[in-house]
Amino acid sequence: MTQEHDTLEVSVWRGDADRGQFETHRVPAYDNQTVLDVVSWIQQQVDPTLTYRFACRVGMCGSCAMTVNGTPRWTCRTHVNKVLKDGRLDIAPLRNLPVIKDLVTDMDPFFDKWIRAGGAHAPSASRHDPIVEISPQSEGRATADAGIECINCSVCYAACDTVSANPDYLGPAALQRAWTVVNDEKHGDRQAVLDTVSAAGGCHNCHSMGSCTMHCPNDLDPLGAILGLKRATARGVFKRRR
Amino acid sequence: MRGHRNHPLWFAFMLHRLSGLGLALFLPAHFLVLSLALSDPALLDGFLHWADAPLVKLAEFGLVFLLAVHFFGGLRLLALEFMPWSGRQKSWAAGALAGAFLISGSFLLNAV
Amino acid sequence: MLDLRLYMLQRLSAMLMAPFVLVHLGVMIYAIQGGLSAGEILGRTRGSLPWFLFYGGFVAAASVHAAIGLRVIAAETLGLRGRALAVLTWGVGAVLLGLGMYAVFAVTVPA
Amino acid sequence: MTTIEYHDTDILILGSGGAGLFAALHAQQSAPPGTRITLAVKGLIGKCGCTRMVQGGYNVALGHGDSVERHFMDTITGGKWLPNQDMAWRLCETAVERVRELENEIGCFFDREPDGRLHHKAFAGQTADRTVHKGDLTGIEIINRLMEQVLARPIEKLQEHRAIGLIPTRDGASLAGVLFIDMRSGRFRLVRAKAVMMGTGGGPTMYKYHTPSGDKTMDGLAMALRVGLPLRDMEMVQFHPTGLLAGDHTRMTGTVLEEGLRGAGGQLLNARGQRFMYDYDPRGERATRDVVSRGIYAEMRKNNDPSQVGMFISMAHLGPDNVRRRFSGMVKRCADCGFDLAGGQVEVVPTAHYFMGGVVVDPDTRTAMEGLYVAGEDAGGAHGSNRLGGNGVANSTVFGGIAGDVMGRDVAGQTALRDPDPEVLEAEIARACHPFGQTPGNVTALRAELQEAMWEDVGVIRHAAGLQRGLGRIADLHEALMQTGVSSDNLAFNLTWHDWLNMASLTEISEVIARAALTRENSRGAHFREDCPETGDLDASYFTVARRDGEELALDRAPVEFNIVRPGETILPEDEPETLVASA
Ligand SMILES: Cc1cc2nc3c(=O)[nH]c(=O)nc-3n(C[C@H](O)[C@H](O)[C@H](O)COP(=O)(O)OP(=O)(O)OC[C@H]3O[C@@H](n4cnc5c(N)ncnc54)[C@H](O)[C@@H]3O)c2cc1C
Ligand code: HEM
Ligand code: SF4
Ligand code: F3S
Ligand code: FES
Repeated sequence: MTQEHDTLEVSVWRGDADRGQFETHRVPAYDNQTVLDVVSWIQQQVDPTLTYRFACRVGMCGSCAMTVNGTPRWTCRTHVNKVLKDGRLDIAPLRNLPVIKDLVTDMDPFFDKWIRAGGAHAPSASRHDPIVEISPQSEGRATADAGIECINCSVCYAACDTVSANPDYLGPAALQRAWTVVNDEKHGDRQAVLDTVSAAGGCHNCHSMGSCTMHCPNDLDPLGAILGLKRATARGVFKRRR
Repeated sequence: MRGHRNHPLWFAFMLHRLSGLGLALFLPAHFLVLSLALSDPALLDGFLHWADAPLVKLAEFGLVFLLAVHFFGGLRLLALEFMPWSGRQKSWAAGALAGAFLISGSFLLNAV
Repeated sequence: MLDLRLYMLQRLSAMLMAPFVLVHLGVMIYAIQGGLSAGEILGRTRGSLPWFLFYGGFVAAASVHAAIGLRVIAAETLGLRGRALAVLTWGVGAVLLGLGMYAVFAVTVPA
Repeated sequence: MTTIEYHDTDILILGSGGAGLFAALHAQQSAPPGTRITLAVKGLIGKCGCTRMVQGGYNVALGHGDSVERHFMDTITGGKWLPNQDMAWRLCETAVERVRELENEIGCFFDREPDGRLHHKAFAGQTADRTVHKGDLTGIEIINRLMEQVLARPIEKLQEHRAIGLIPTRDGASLAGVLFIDMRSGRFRLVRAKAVMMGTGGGPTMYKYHTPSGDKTMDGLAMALRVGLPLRDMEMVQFHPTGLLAGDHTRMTGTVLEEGLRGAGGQLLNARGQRFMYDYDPRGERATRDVVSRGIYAEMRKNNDPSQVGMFISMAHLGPDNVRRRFSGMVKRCADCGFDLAGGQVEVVPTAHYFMGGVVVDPDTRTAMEGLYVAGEDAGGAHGSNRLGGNGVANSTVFGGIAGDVMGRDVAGQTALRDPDPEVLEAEIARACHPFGQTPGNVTALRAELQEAMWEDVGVIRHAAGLQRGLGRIADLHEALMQTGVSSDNLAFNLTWHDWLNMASLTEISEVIARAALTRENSRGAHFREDCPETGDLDASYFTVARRDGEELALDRAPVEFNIVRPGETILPEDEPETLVASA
């Protein structure tokens, strides 16, 4: 692979919840270099107090997401060449979450909503019961499986303008989890989840802007999941009337 | 910057919101004008003639365009939300815009 | 902002409006040929119960729909919440319904 | 000079891998109502830790004619007769209940056969199809579901709290609490608790190539060592044969290319494009991890070309499209750093993967210190010299749950918190603050040197002279670290300070690994001595025990107790076939 630039011009955001600014560094360019490697290089070689987060470096833990050249993405699996613009990178913390320091955000609100949306399984059996036989091809299971590989990285959450406009909105990842749960026949109280996502802050606030599906690094489709929830809850309205 | 918005579905959303907002703001004015029929029919006629002016024509074209955009955009959303998920939303978004141009275009052609 | 109830109201009103808008647009495109005049409009609509029902329904649905739509926009872009939001929603709905029904009467009630 | 914040709880759990999360849940179920439970973790709950990285799956005897006895026998023979047999039995027995709990109560969904029954796959070294999984992202499914359960319960969270010292009572007999750095603020926090479970996982990242990410640094074992607890099997480092090699400057280097690639027929080639594994083992590329790792390592030594270090894995002969379909995750991962796994060749090296050694515990997770429980990869004994693929998550979830149950019961009778030894507390703080008194330097460079030393001298193939040399290098690096400083201007979320502390843990444990490797004068499982290549007398099997007393590190051998089965015997009924795996 040929390298167009032997150094990269990288601006990283430094600051805390209240204020901050970009600081620019020149970073040596290599083949096989990810954005996380660039950030690490800056911390390890020139700026020891630069703060960022990672915990797997292979796209499994969902802790390394940042805003790179204006777009939220995981950094550990983003090859620099994929995002480089004129030899430059702008790296900032994720949107829609409080900044703790530099490139690190507080992800608690994201997980609070995950739980609030009904993300935790409610059992219908115990450890003393046999494992339920479920055909992997059954419609419910296939639908549940579609969203199961979410690594809760918050990229979709950061991409969604409804989240920024409405702090109560549960957001794409939590709602996608709710849709998975609603389709899981092992779950003990699926109606309760449908009721939760029907309340203020729930799935009906989504404007289908699709930035979530667009940016999910795992090619998941939260928009589709939310549409599923909308359909299921709307169907519920007619059913209950009858 | 703001790269996360750079895709058709987001533009479709923004177009829908702006058109909805435009329509909602226009609606009271529209109603007031029509109400003239009761209170002052002559003024209504005057207004309608005035509406022949090119600038106003353009504004009217804009309104019909807004309605058409919002209508097709709305249909797109309703289809998305109430019909089994197709996953072909980009084509829906494009289709909505094309339909809107078609309708407002024919309106404009008729008007001039 | 939106719970299931408001959402359904907005979507149902939108569905209701769909045929209204089509007809309305059709009439507009047809009527505009040769220019608009008050007489022409009124001649068509005055004393017609179908047109009264048509535009009456249209106005009612549009009021509900737009009130909820503006509610969402106000909440999301102006940060309105709670009572202010409720007042706005109902206010917009009432104003639109009032003005709209007045206009409907104006064009459909026999002179 | 330093201020400490104090905090009290009843049950404190370190780590949020399979062990930590299960401990929290089970403690919550078994402790008396009103018991305060706190989960403290170096990163974010559920996100950090190796359990999340589990790809292959979870070993459990739940079908296909498999039995707990068979799982147990595989674990013992796989561990070359070194495992603690009570622990291994407990592991295999409880895994059955644990997987049912994961499915039925926690909400995991493991892959099914078309008819709806659990799907089991075969991992190398096993005599039954026994590994349940969720695609090749089993760990994410397990940890996400567990994390949800923990987050939904009234369990106190101390996230980005790094444990730096176990603080005993004055008499040293019991644990009083744990000293942390609240990473976000940079301040010290002492958390006292009646019972503490340590589940900080392994992470042998002192090797040049490693599968766990660099934030895992053996802190738990280093803490246990400093507080005088015995560690066993410390020479046993498992290498995964196929780690990605993408250069020193990228964190992607060392990450796993999954075992299934070789299983499916992937070929290993040397720099001249020749297959070599048949020179080392009749099973070729399909031999067990330790054998393939040694094969690659030996070939690398022969090659000895600094410009072209690793060997190559080649899949193209299986049809690029086929490879893309079957291993989409792996193909994408390689593509993201510029390699074509489906059609081309990808450079690979053996990569440090799992740590079999750990704190000496009993099957109830109790340690020699009252109030301290250890489970998961931090605990030694269940695997002996080699961990079977799929026994890692089983181990952490089984014993984490047991620890939770046991702690819940133990705290019931205990009313008072214990008082920490102020001297130990002060010493631990001084240790952590040590770099502030030195001139700032490059910790990353030191770590790279340590990784080089461990890889060369204490790595896949060992011998006494190399181990001695390694010990010298480790000591020098420890000295260098003590002279390398970190600026204390801004300690809030100061990663460089944590890099220093990471390096401190790694050097402490590296020394133990090298010493234990010298102590074991034979070759078993993951430990291979060129100068003592024989297995040694199985009936006289011993395990190594390391213990620190002041500055002294003492290494001993202790006999393995064959209290369930003796070498050469089996507990399987006589008419049982040797293996149930069709293709074996
Ligand atoms: C890439 C990879 C693939 C694997 N695949 C498999 C597989 O297919 N099957 C299998 O059975 N096993 C597999 N394993 C092994 C398995 O993941 C581990 O053995 C097991 O999950 C360890 O669980 P644990 O709870 O002990 O530790 P971990 O899951 O590692 O959790 C440790 C926790 O402690 C925290 N911690 C660490 N230090 C501190 C500190 N100082 N203070 C506070 N908290 C701290 C960490 O942040 C983390 O939350 C794999 C491992 C890796 C790395
Ligand atoms: C047949 C015609 C119409 C259809 C099918 C329709 C459909 C819709 C739909 C589905 C939405 C929800 C969009 C979202 O949540 O993002 C919406 C929003 C809206 N509509 Fe309509 N609508 C129609 C007519 C109108 C009219 C006539 C008006 C104005 C008077 C209007 C004003 C609005 C407004 C203000 C919004 C809010 C936009 C937003 O939330 O971003 N609509 N419309
Ligand atoms: S849906 Fe995708 S983008 Fe959103 S949290 Fe999950 S993995 Fe990340
Ligand atoms: S971006 Fe947001 S608005 Fe809906 S479709 Fe995705 S959640
Ligand atoms: S570091 Fe784990 S997803 Fe990037």
